Amino acid sequence: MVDSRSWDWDTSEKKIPLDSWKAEYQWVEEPYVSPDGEKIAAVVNVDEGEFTVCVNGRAWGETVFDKIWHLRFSPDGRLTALVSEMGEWTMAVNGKAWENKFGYIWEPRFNANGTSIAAAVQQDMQYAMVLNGQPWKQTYANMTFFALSPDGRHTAGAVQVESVDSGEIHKFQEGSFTAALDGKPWDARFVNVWNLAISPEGGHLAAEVRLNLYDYTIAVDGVPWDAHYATVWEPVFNPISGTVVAPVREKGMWGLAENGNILWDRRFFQLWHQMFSPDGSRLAAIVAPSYGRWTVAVDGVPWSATFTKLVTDAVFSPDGQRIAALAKDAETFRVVVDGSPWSGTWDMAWKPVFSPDGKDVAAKVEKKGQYTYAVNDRVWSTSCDAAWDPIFSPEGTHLMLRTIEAGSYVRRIVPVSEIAA
Amino acid sequence: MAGPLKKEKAGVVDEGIDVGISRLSEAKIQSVINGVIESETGARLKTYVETCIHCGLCSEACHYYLSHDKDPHYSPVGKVKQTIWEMLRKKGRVSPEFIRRAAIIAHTECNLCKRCTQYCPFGIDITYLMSVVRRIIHKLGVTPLYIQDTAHSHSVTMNQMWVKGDEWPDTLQWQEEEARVEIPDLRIPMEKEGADIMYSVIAPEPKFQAQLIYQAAIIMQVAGVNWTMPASVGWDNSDMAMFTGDNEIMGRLKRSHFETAARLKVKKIVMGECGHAFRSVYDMGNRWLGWSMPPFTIVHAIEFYHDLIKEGRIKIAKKYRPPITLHDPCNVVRGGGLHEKARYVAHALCENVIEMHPNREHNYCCCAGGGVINTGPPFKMTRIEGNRVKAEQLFVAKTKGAEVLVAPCHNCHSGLHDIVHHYEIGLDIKFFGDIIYEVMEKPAQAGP
Amino acid sequence: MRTVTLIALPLLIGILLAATPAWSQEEMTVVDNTNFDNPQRTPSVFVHDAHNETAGIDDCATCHHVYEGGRLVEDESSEDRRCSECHDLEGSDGQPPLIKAFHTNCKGCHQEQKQGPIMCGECHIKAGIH
Amino acid sequence: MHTFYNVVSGPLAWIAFILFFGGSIYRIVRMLMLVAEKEKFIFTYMSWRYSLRSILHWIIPFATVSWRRQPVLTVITFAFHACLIATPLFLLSHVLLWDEAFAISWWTLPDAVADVMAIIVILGAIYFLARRLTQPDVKFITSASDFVILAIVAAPFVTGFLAYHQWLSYPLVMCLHVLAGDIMLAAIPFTRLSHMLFSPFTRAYMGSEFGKVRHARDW
Repeated sequence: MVDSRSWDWDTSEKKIPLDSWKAEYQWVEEPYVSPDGEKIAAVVNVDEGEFTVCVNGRAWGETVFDKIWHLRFSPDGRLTALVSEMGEWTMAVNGKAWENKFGYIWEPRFNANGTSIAAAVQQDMQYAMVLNGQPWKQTYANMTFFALSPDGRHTAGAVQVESVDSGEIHKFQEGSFTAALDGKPWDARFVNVWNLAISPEGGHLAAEVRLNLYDYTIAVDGVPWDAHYATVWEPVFNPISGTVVAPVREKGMWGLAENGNILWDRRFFQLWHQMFSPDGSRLAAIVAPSYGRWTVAVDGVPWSATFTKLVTDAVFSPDGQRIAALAKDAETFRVVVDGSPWSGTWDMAWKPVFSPDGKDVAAKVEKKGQYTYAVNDRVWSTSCDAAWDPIFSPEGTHLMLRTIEAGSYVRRIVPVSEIAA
Repeated sequence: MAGPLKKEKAGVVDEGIDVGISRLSEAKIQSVINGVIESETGARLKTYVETCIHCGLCSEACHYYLSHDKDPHYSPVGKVKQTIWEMLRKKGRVSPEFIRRAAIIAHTECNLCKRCTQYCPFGIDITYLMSVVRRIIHKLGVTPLYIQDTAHSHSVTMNQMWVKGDEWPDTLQWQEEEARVEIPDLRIPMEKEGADIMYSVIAPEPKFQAQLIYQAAIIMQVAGVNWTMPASVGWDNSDMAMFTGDNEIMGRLKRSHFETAARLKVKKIVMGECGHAFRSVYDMGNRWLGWSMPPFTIVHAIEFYHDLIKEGRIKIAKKYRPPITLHDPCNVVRGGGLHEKARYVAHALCENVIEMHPNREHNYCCCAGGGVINTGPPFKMTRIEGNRVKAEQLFVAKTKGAEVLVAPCHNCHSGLHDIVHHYEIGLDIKFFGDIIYEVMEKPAQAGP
Repeated sequence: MRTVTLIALPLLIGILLAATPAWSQEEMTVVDNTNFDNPQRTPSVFVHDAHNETAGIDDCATCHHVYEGGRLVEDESSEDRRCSECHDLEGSDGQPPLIKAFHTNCKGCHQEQKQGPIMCGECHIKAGIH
Repeated sequence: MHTFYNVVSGPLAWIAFILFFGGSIYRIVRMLMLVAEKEKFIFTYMSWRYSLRSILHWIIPFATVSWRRQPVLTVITFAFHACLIATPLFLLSHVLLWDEAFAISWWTLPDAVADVMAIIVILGAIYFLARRLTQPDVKFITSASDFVILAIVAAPFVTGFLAYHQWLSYPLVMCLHVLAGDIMLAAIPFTRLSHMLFSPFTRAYMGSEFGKVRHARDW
């Protein structure tokens, strides 16, 4: 995780006016805000086919790019974007493009503490992963699913290693895909490979595989589990023990399997997004205990409250004791903590954020185009034109709220007690 | 009373079917059929089969039957008799040759358009019975080549056309650049989290019909819609796996679609003018995943245009002059009830709308849907000859003055193109988007 | 109209019976169905003396029973009265209605004796057949 | 003939009714259990409003496109089914038997009307038979069982008609009539005559799917 202790937690309010940007540029795209709240940036059009990024009112270095997209701050506060110059694409970090250029670059991703940036790249119709500017030595005719390890040192992709022409269905069914870790492919061949996971220490790679048109399982380091299933979902590594856990479908119902053995007694109409608590001791997943009803199951036991439309964005508290998630009924979202839905309903809600001690929960919420924050089911008094996720101070006493109000970006430090009961 | 097994026309060779058949044994056939019936079907199959009184009222519903001079082999219940009834009656002990015929019937002589269900006094869902046959055909590995290849594309790329990860965002940026000639500040916002809607299309759009994305972008921009398109998998809403009976891949595709919408924090999914994708997203894929209704409101292009026009967000500069006739696609009309909204849009856009009859929920199918057009060239004539009745219907509309045929569905569009061409009807075929793009008020053209 | 019929008909029949002692039981060939407004079937064939001879019935009360308060009165018979005097069409006063009384009386006995007609058409013989 | 009659109208009738009611309940319960076991999702989509909307349209002659497209069949099938159910239910002789056996009775049809209704059923059966033999799409899907169930349905009416008019050997025809009735009752739950039991359910399900989910008419 990123260390936020060095951030300014004392200044109660900082403002950056944004209205002048519009006058200065042809158009300004939607803004992004740094994790420490000090910077706000947007892709701006300088002139026909000329783009830059405006950061706190100033242009992003000297270079003007032909195209810029996917502007994002990394967790450690670096500003990144995918940029094109003279028909070549690469990643620009804080305004400076990587030296290596590619035919195309997409789906960038960061590890949690922001030390690494990875992306998929294509050069001369060959595909590879690029990590911090360095592409794999090996390239592949096709690459479909990508992963960056939690420590940021490894990348992986599902790659096609046998050439199969369109229409060669029987050759395809013999298996032309495998997974590659840091560019090095497994020996095994599969019909399909999806949703890769790299172990916390970075040495192992797990993926969903399809052995033929009908049998699915999880392969770890190229070795499929003995058990086969009607289908499977994404595997995850236990952060402590290193075992692999994945949802598996048998006889029309979903269960959870660990290294090929069924883990939970109970079966569900759906089961996915399984996640371990940070200490690896608890395991939760989003489940449908009955048809059309959704909730969270913790260690195999679903919450009694269920929801009709969607349960998403489940998250463990840092101490692993609590779980928050978002639930949707009809067209409204609610925050649910440990099975108890908050009273407030919203047109949209964002992933809940726990305080470091797990006692408080905050979430960005929206109704009728106005954004605000809810903390422990209490709503902040201000409504805003835009907002970013709330961030708890290291002691958990304050919240950093980043919003846009009346044409200005506002960074506030607000005592948690001001909003929460 | 069993009629003789209908002989296939010489020359229909499909590698998917032929190779699949060559690998079958009677034991394998039996175990697959009984396996599917025992573990994957229940009260519906049993009750439908036992309730059917063999009255033949569904015959008249089927365009194949009507187009083949009422040949009983093409009546819906006739197709059921030639497939699932026999499989059930013989407890799976059927020959590879029977399976070959069943594959051809289920995949190329039925569009799963559900019209027959509207003519059955008991509401027997013959489409469902045909889907069970397709599931068996899938499990036997006898699916026709072209559509099987499409299912493979879905499995690898999560889209229908083997569009690679880079090609999709690249195409959007290319269309964005093109459209900026017309509207300089136009954007196709990719990965814009928190937009109101996610716009999703089927892969043939970026692959062959990028101008549709261009037009959609212009419409969105002019209407001031807060929209986005994903740059990851999940952008494609199409689903041929649904039609090959590969339910596991169908579920995988739809999960990717819905979770992309969830990731982008959008409120609705708006989809292009495609019918089968609507069925997949609204009715089939969500169910397989455990959602009784889709987790996000699904807005088909017809409804989206309807709302934009009704709310005055797009204005019509000058109504479209050539008389049009409107085709009702099964998946959004019989499957989504959008026929009146389609008429509202048609009348709002065009000066003269000539109705075809029958219409609305009772319209004749295009004969391309249900994955039939996706079985490719070997079965092109099956589609065309199987829909003479549509040609006759179109011809009547033409004689009443129609010059343009509006078909708000990709499959219908392509299928009707073949019909119009083969029967020399002489109608231009357009999407609503084509006409809106043509007649809507747009900001003044950028200077030279 | 109905009340008139109800009063007039028994009167008429009574006068006829009194005036013509010759119209006696031995000439009876069908069950009198004149009480029914709109008989759906032909009158039941019933040759009184022949039937009783064949069936060995001596006691009139076997058929012409008398019930009081729901109990059969022993040693009393009712051949001097019309069945409909007790059994009206609707079956009031807890008595079986006339149709049911006839059916039960005839068919019930036939069933017990395992002899005699029990199916509709065996008694209600279509006109033109006999 | 006494014994024959008493058997068909006694124990056999009991068995027929037990099979009919018991079998009907069994079949429906089994079906619902099977739904609960394997296709529970179906319950999610059921709607009273759209079920009844659909059933109503289909039990009214000419209220659906399908009925309107087949006017002759529609007239015949509605007359056939209405008479098929009403005639035995409201026939005077049947009601009298109920009354004698269980002291229950209800409104009855004049015999002359019932006679016409029986003729309608018989003519309907002849029409269906002819349709099966001559209309190619129907002929194609016709199996031996279709003739058997048609015969099962026609037999009580043919024999009933003959018995009423006392043609041929009356006692024999009468006994056969009762036997035919027993057979038909017993056969309903266990042959495709069970469409009588299941069609309200299939109709309701499709009506619900079309109305509630697809926002379209299913008629």
